[in-house]
Amino acid sequence: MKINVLAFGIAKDIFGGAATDVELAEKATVTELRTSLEAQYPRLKQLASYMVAVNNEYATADAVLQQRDEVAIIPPVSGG
Amino acid sequence: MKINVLAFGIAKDIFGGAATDVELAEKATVTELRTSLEAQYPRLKQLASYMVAVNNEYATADAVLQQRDEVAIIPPVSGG
Amino acid sequence: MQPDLLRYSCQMALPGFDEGTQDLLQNARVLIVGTGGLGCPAAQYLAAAGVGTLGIADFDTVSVGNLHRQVLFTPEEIGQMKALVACEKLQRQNPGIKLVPHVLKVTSANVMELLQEYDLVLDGTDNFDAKYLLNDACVLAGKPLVYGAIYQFEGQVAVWNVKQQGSFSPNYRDVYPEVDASQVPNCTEGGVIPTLAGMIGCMQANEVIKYITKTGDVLAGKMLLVDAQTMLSRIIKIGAVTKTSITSLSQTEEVPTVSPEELQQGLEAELYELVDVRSLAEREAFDIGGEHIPLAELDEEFHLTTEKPVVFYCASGKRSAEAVKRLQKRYPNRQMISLDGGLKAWLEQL
Amino acid sequence: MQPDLLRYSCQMALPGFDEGTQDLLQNARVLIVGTGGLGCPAAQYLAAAGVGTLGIADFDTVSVGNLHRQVLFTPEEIGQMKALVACEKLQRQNPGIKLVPHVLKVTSANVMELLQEYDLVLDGTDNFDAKYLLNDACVLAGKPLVYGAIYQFEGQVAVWNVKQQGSFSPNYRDVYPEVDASQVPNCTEGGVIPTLAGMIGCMQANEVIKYITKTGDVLAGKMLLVDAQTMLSRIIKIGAVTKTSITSLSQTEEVPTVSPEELQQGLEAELYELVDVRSLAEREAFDIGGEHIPLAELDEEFHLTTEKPVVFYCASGKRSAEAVKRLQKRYPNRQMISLDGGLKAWLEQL
Repeated sequence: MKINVLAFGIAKDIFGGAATDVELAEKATVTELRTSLEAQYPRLKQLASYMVAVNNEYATADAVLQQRDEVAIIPPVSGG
Repeated sequence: MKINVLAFGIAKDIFGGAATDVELAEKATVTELRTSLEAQYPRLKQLASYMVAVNNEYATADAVLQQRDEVAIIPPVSGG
Repeated sequence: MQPDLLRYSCQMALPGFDEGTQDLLQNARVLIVGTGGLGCPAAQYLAAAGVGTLGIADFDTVSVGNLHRQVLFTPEEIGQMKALVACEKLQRQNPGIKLVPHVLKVTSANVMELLQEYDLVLDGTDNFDAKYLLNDACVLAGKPLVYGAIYQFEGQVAVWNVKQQGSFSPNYRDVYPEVDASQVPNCTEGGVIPTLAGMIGCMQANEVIKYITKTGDVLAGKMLLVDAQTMLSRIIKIGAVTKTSITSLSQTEEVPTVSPEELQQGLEAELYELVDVRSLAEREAFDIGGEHIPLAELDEEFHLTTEKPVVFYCASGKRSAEAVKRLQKRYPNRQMISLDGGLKAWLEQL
Repeated sequence: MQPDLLRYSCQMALPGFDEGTQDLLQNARVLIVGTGGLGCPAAQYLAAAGVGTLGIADFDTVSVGNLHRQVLFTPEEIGQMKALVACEKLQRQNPGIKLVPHVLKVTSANVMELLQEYDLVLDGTDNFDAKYLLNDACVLAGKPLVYGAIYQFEGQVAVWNVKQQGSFSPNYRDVYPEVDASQVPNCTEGGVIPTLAGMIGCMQANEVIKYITKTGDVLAGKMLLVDAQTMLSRIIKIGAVTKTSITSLSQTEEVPTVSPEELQQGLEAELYELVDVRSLAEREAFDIGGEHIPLAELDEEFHLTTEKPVVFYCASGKRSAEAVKRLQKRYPNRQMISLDGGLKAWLEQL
């Protein structure tokens, strides 16, 4: 299945846009999404941590994704 | 059909809460919604004008309501 | 880098921003009407960001009840003209911009001339008469109006009358053709959380910067609603093009007023009849005498039984002004007067 | 009404607010760490609303690059201690509250003692080390932390570590267990729109007021995201209870620094080696000499070929501090130094 992933903060720079598509197997988990994204965008892994939100909820590593989920990558932000 | 109507601003005071239910005929228009609400809550009519938003969009007088629409009453606000 | 650009380096580093963007801000002329809860933060951020010409229109003086949300002012400045205090502080904050105080009440008689000097207006007013006046004047002048309004925990933001492909985006009258002001409490009566004023004022300044720098999506044809209790917000789509036709300004109605001091002296000399138009709950908490007729019951309950001028009072002077307007129509040859600033001013000044 | 309550009458008129609510605010002790883009507006509104004790912790001085978004400061105050300037102005804004300046860098050595005097902390810091330190310290002290962070046009707000039914709501490490600070640009590098700082700072103050007065829904177990370009926002649910276990503070790493003036003199006397760790684009725009190795390539490309101390520089001093931390581990017996404040400070001070 193809998942559309929304980018926030520095993830916009990393993806080169406000969203990106990821091709995943059916019933893929958030961990598999992270692995796939990090393979495509190595800078994402270098952040050390970033939040994955699914339908506006923090998604744990083993959460299973559905085709129609709204997935957002929300990296940390430090400015003040 | 029963429509759940969300209240903003002074409409919360007028409805006595953050939402109210209105019983309308199938395919009722926004004008019919206004008439019904104003019969139930005369103070609403005294405002002279208030916005009805359906699914986060300004609804004109002749717009037809559906059972599952999200309807909001947004009165004017003057503070600064 | 030049010292004046060093000040702006953290905003010039933004994607879509550069020295040219800063020039757009420096060349912009923005009029802020009202330096209350919305105007104070909006003015601070527009001055900070380097808007080259900032006009500040306000005829009012600083009062103690302003200080919980109007962060430009201190207790030392109570009684001073807000527009002058604001301009002096903003000038110190950014000596590289031009501040223009307008110590006047914006009315149908002066608004068109005032707007000539500016590219865009920010609505920091706190009453419907002023909001409609600014709206209609901006439509007539073809200039955008960055609107904001607050009540208790809820705020609204929009940018009215933006020229897009030869037509204009909706304005305030597309959403609210007219309002009975007496039916909607203001901040004095219903209260307002100060931080909401800060948020909405900053959002208005943000729309101004987006409009001037041609970055981001301006809230044209849309209205943002913000709830400070839940921090939920929503954007209501209004439409692409205005459906209103505004061809002239409504004349600003003059309401005769009396100051608390004049009223006190007048009552001692038995010169006035007095009517309290507040609610029963307000009446029971505190009053300065007179007959009690809530504004909503005025049309039925008020009967003129005296030759003396009648002074109406409420908490802020807003409902009493509305009472005067209504009774002037009913009794065109008799003197109807509003207590200026209401009981708030009475308690502060006496 | 007493004159001190008259100041707050427009917020005491709010539903759910009264004199008792105002007492809660008057008795509250809030520590604001960092008086930058977030701390300035937050402090203004908490002072205005009558928070009785406001601590202001900042070790930094006002610089010209602050002024586009840090609205408490004017060019006349460049070089003065932010905490002192802020306290003086806030005291004038509200003489009825107690202002406590803390002119110090908050570190693992002093944070626990500092927190003892306060009920709640507002995070106005601008770097990850400080954000993790405040988070961990608040968890250890069992006190809530009102978090805010901004970058370019986007902001985040949350309230961490709120005690609810015997357990604590999530904290920063629930969302971001750790961060490689060198991979996330700060406001100096990526820019920030000043009005966003105002909005987020006001939202933080708003959460503080809601928490203290027990009104509204505090953003506990949630994180608010705000986009100033579109004004779309969303609230992400994090969960009800923290899943982290924080038992001690990470030691604050000391990074040796050199001021621009010392560096200039040292370079003339050939005392230092110099390394620029910025990007190629930044290097091409302007440099002060030295070898060029972008931070991301430091681990592979940096080879020590000198006996002299090595000074690293970047735009703000942030990436160069990160470079020093990394190379101190690789060369524990050699002197690695960061240019304090980066090229920004160099250009401002020389």
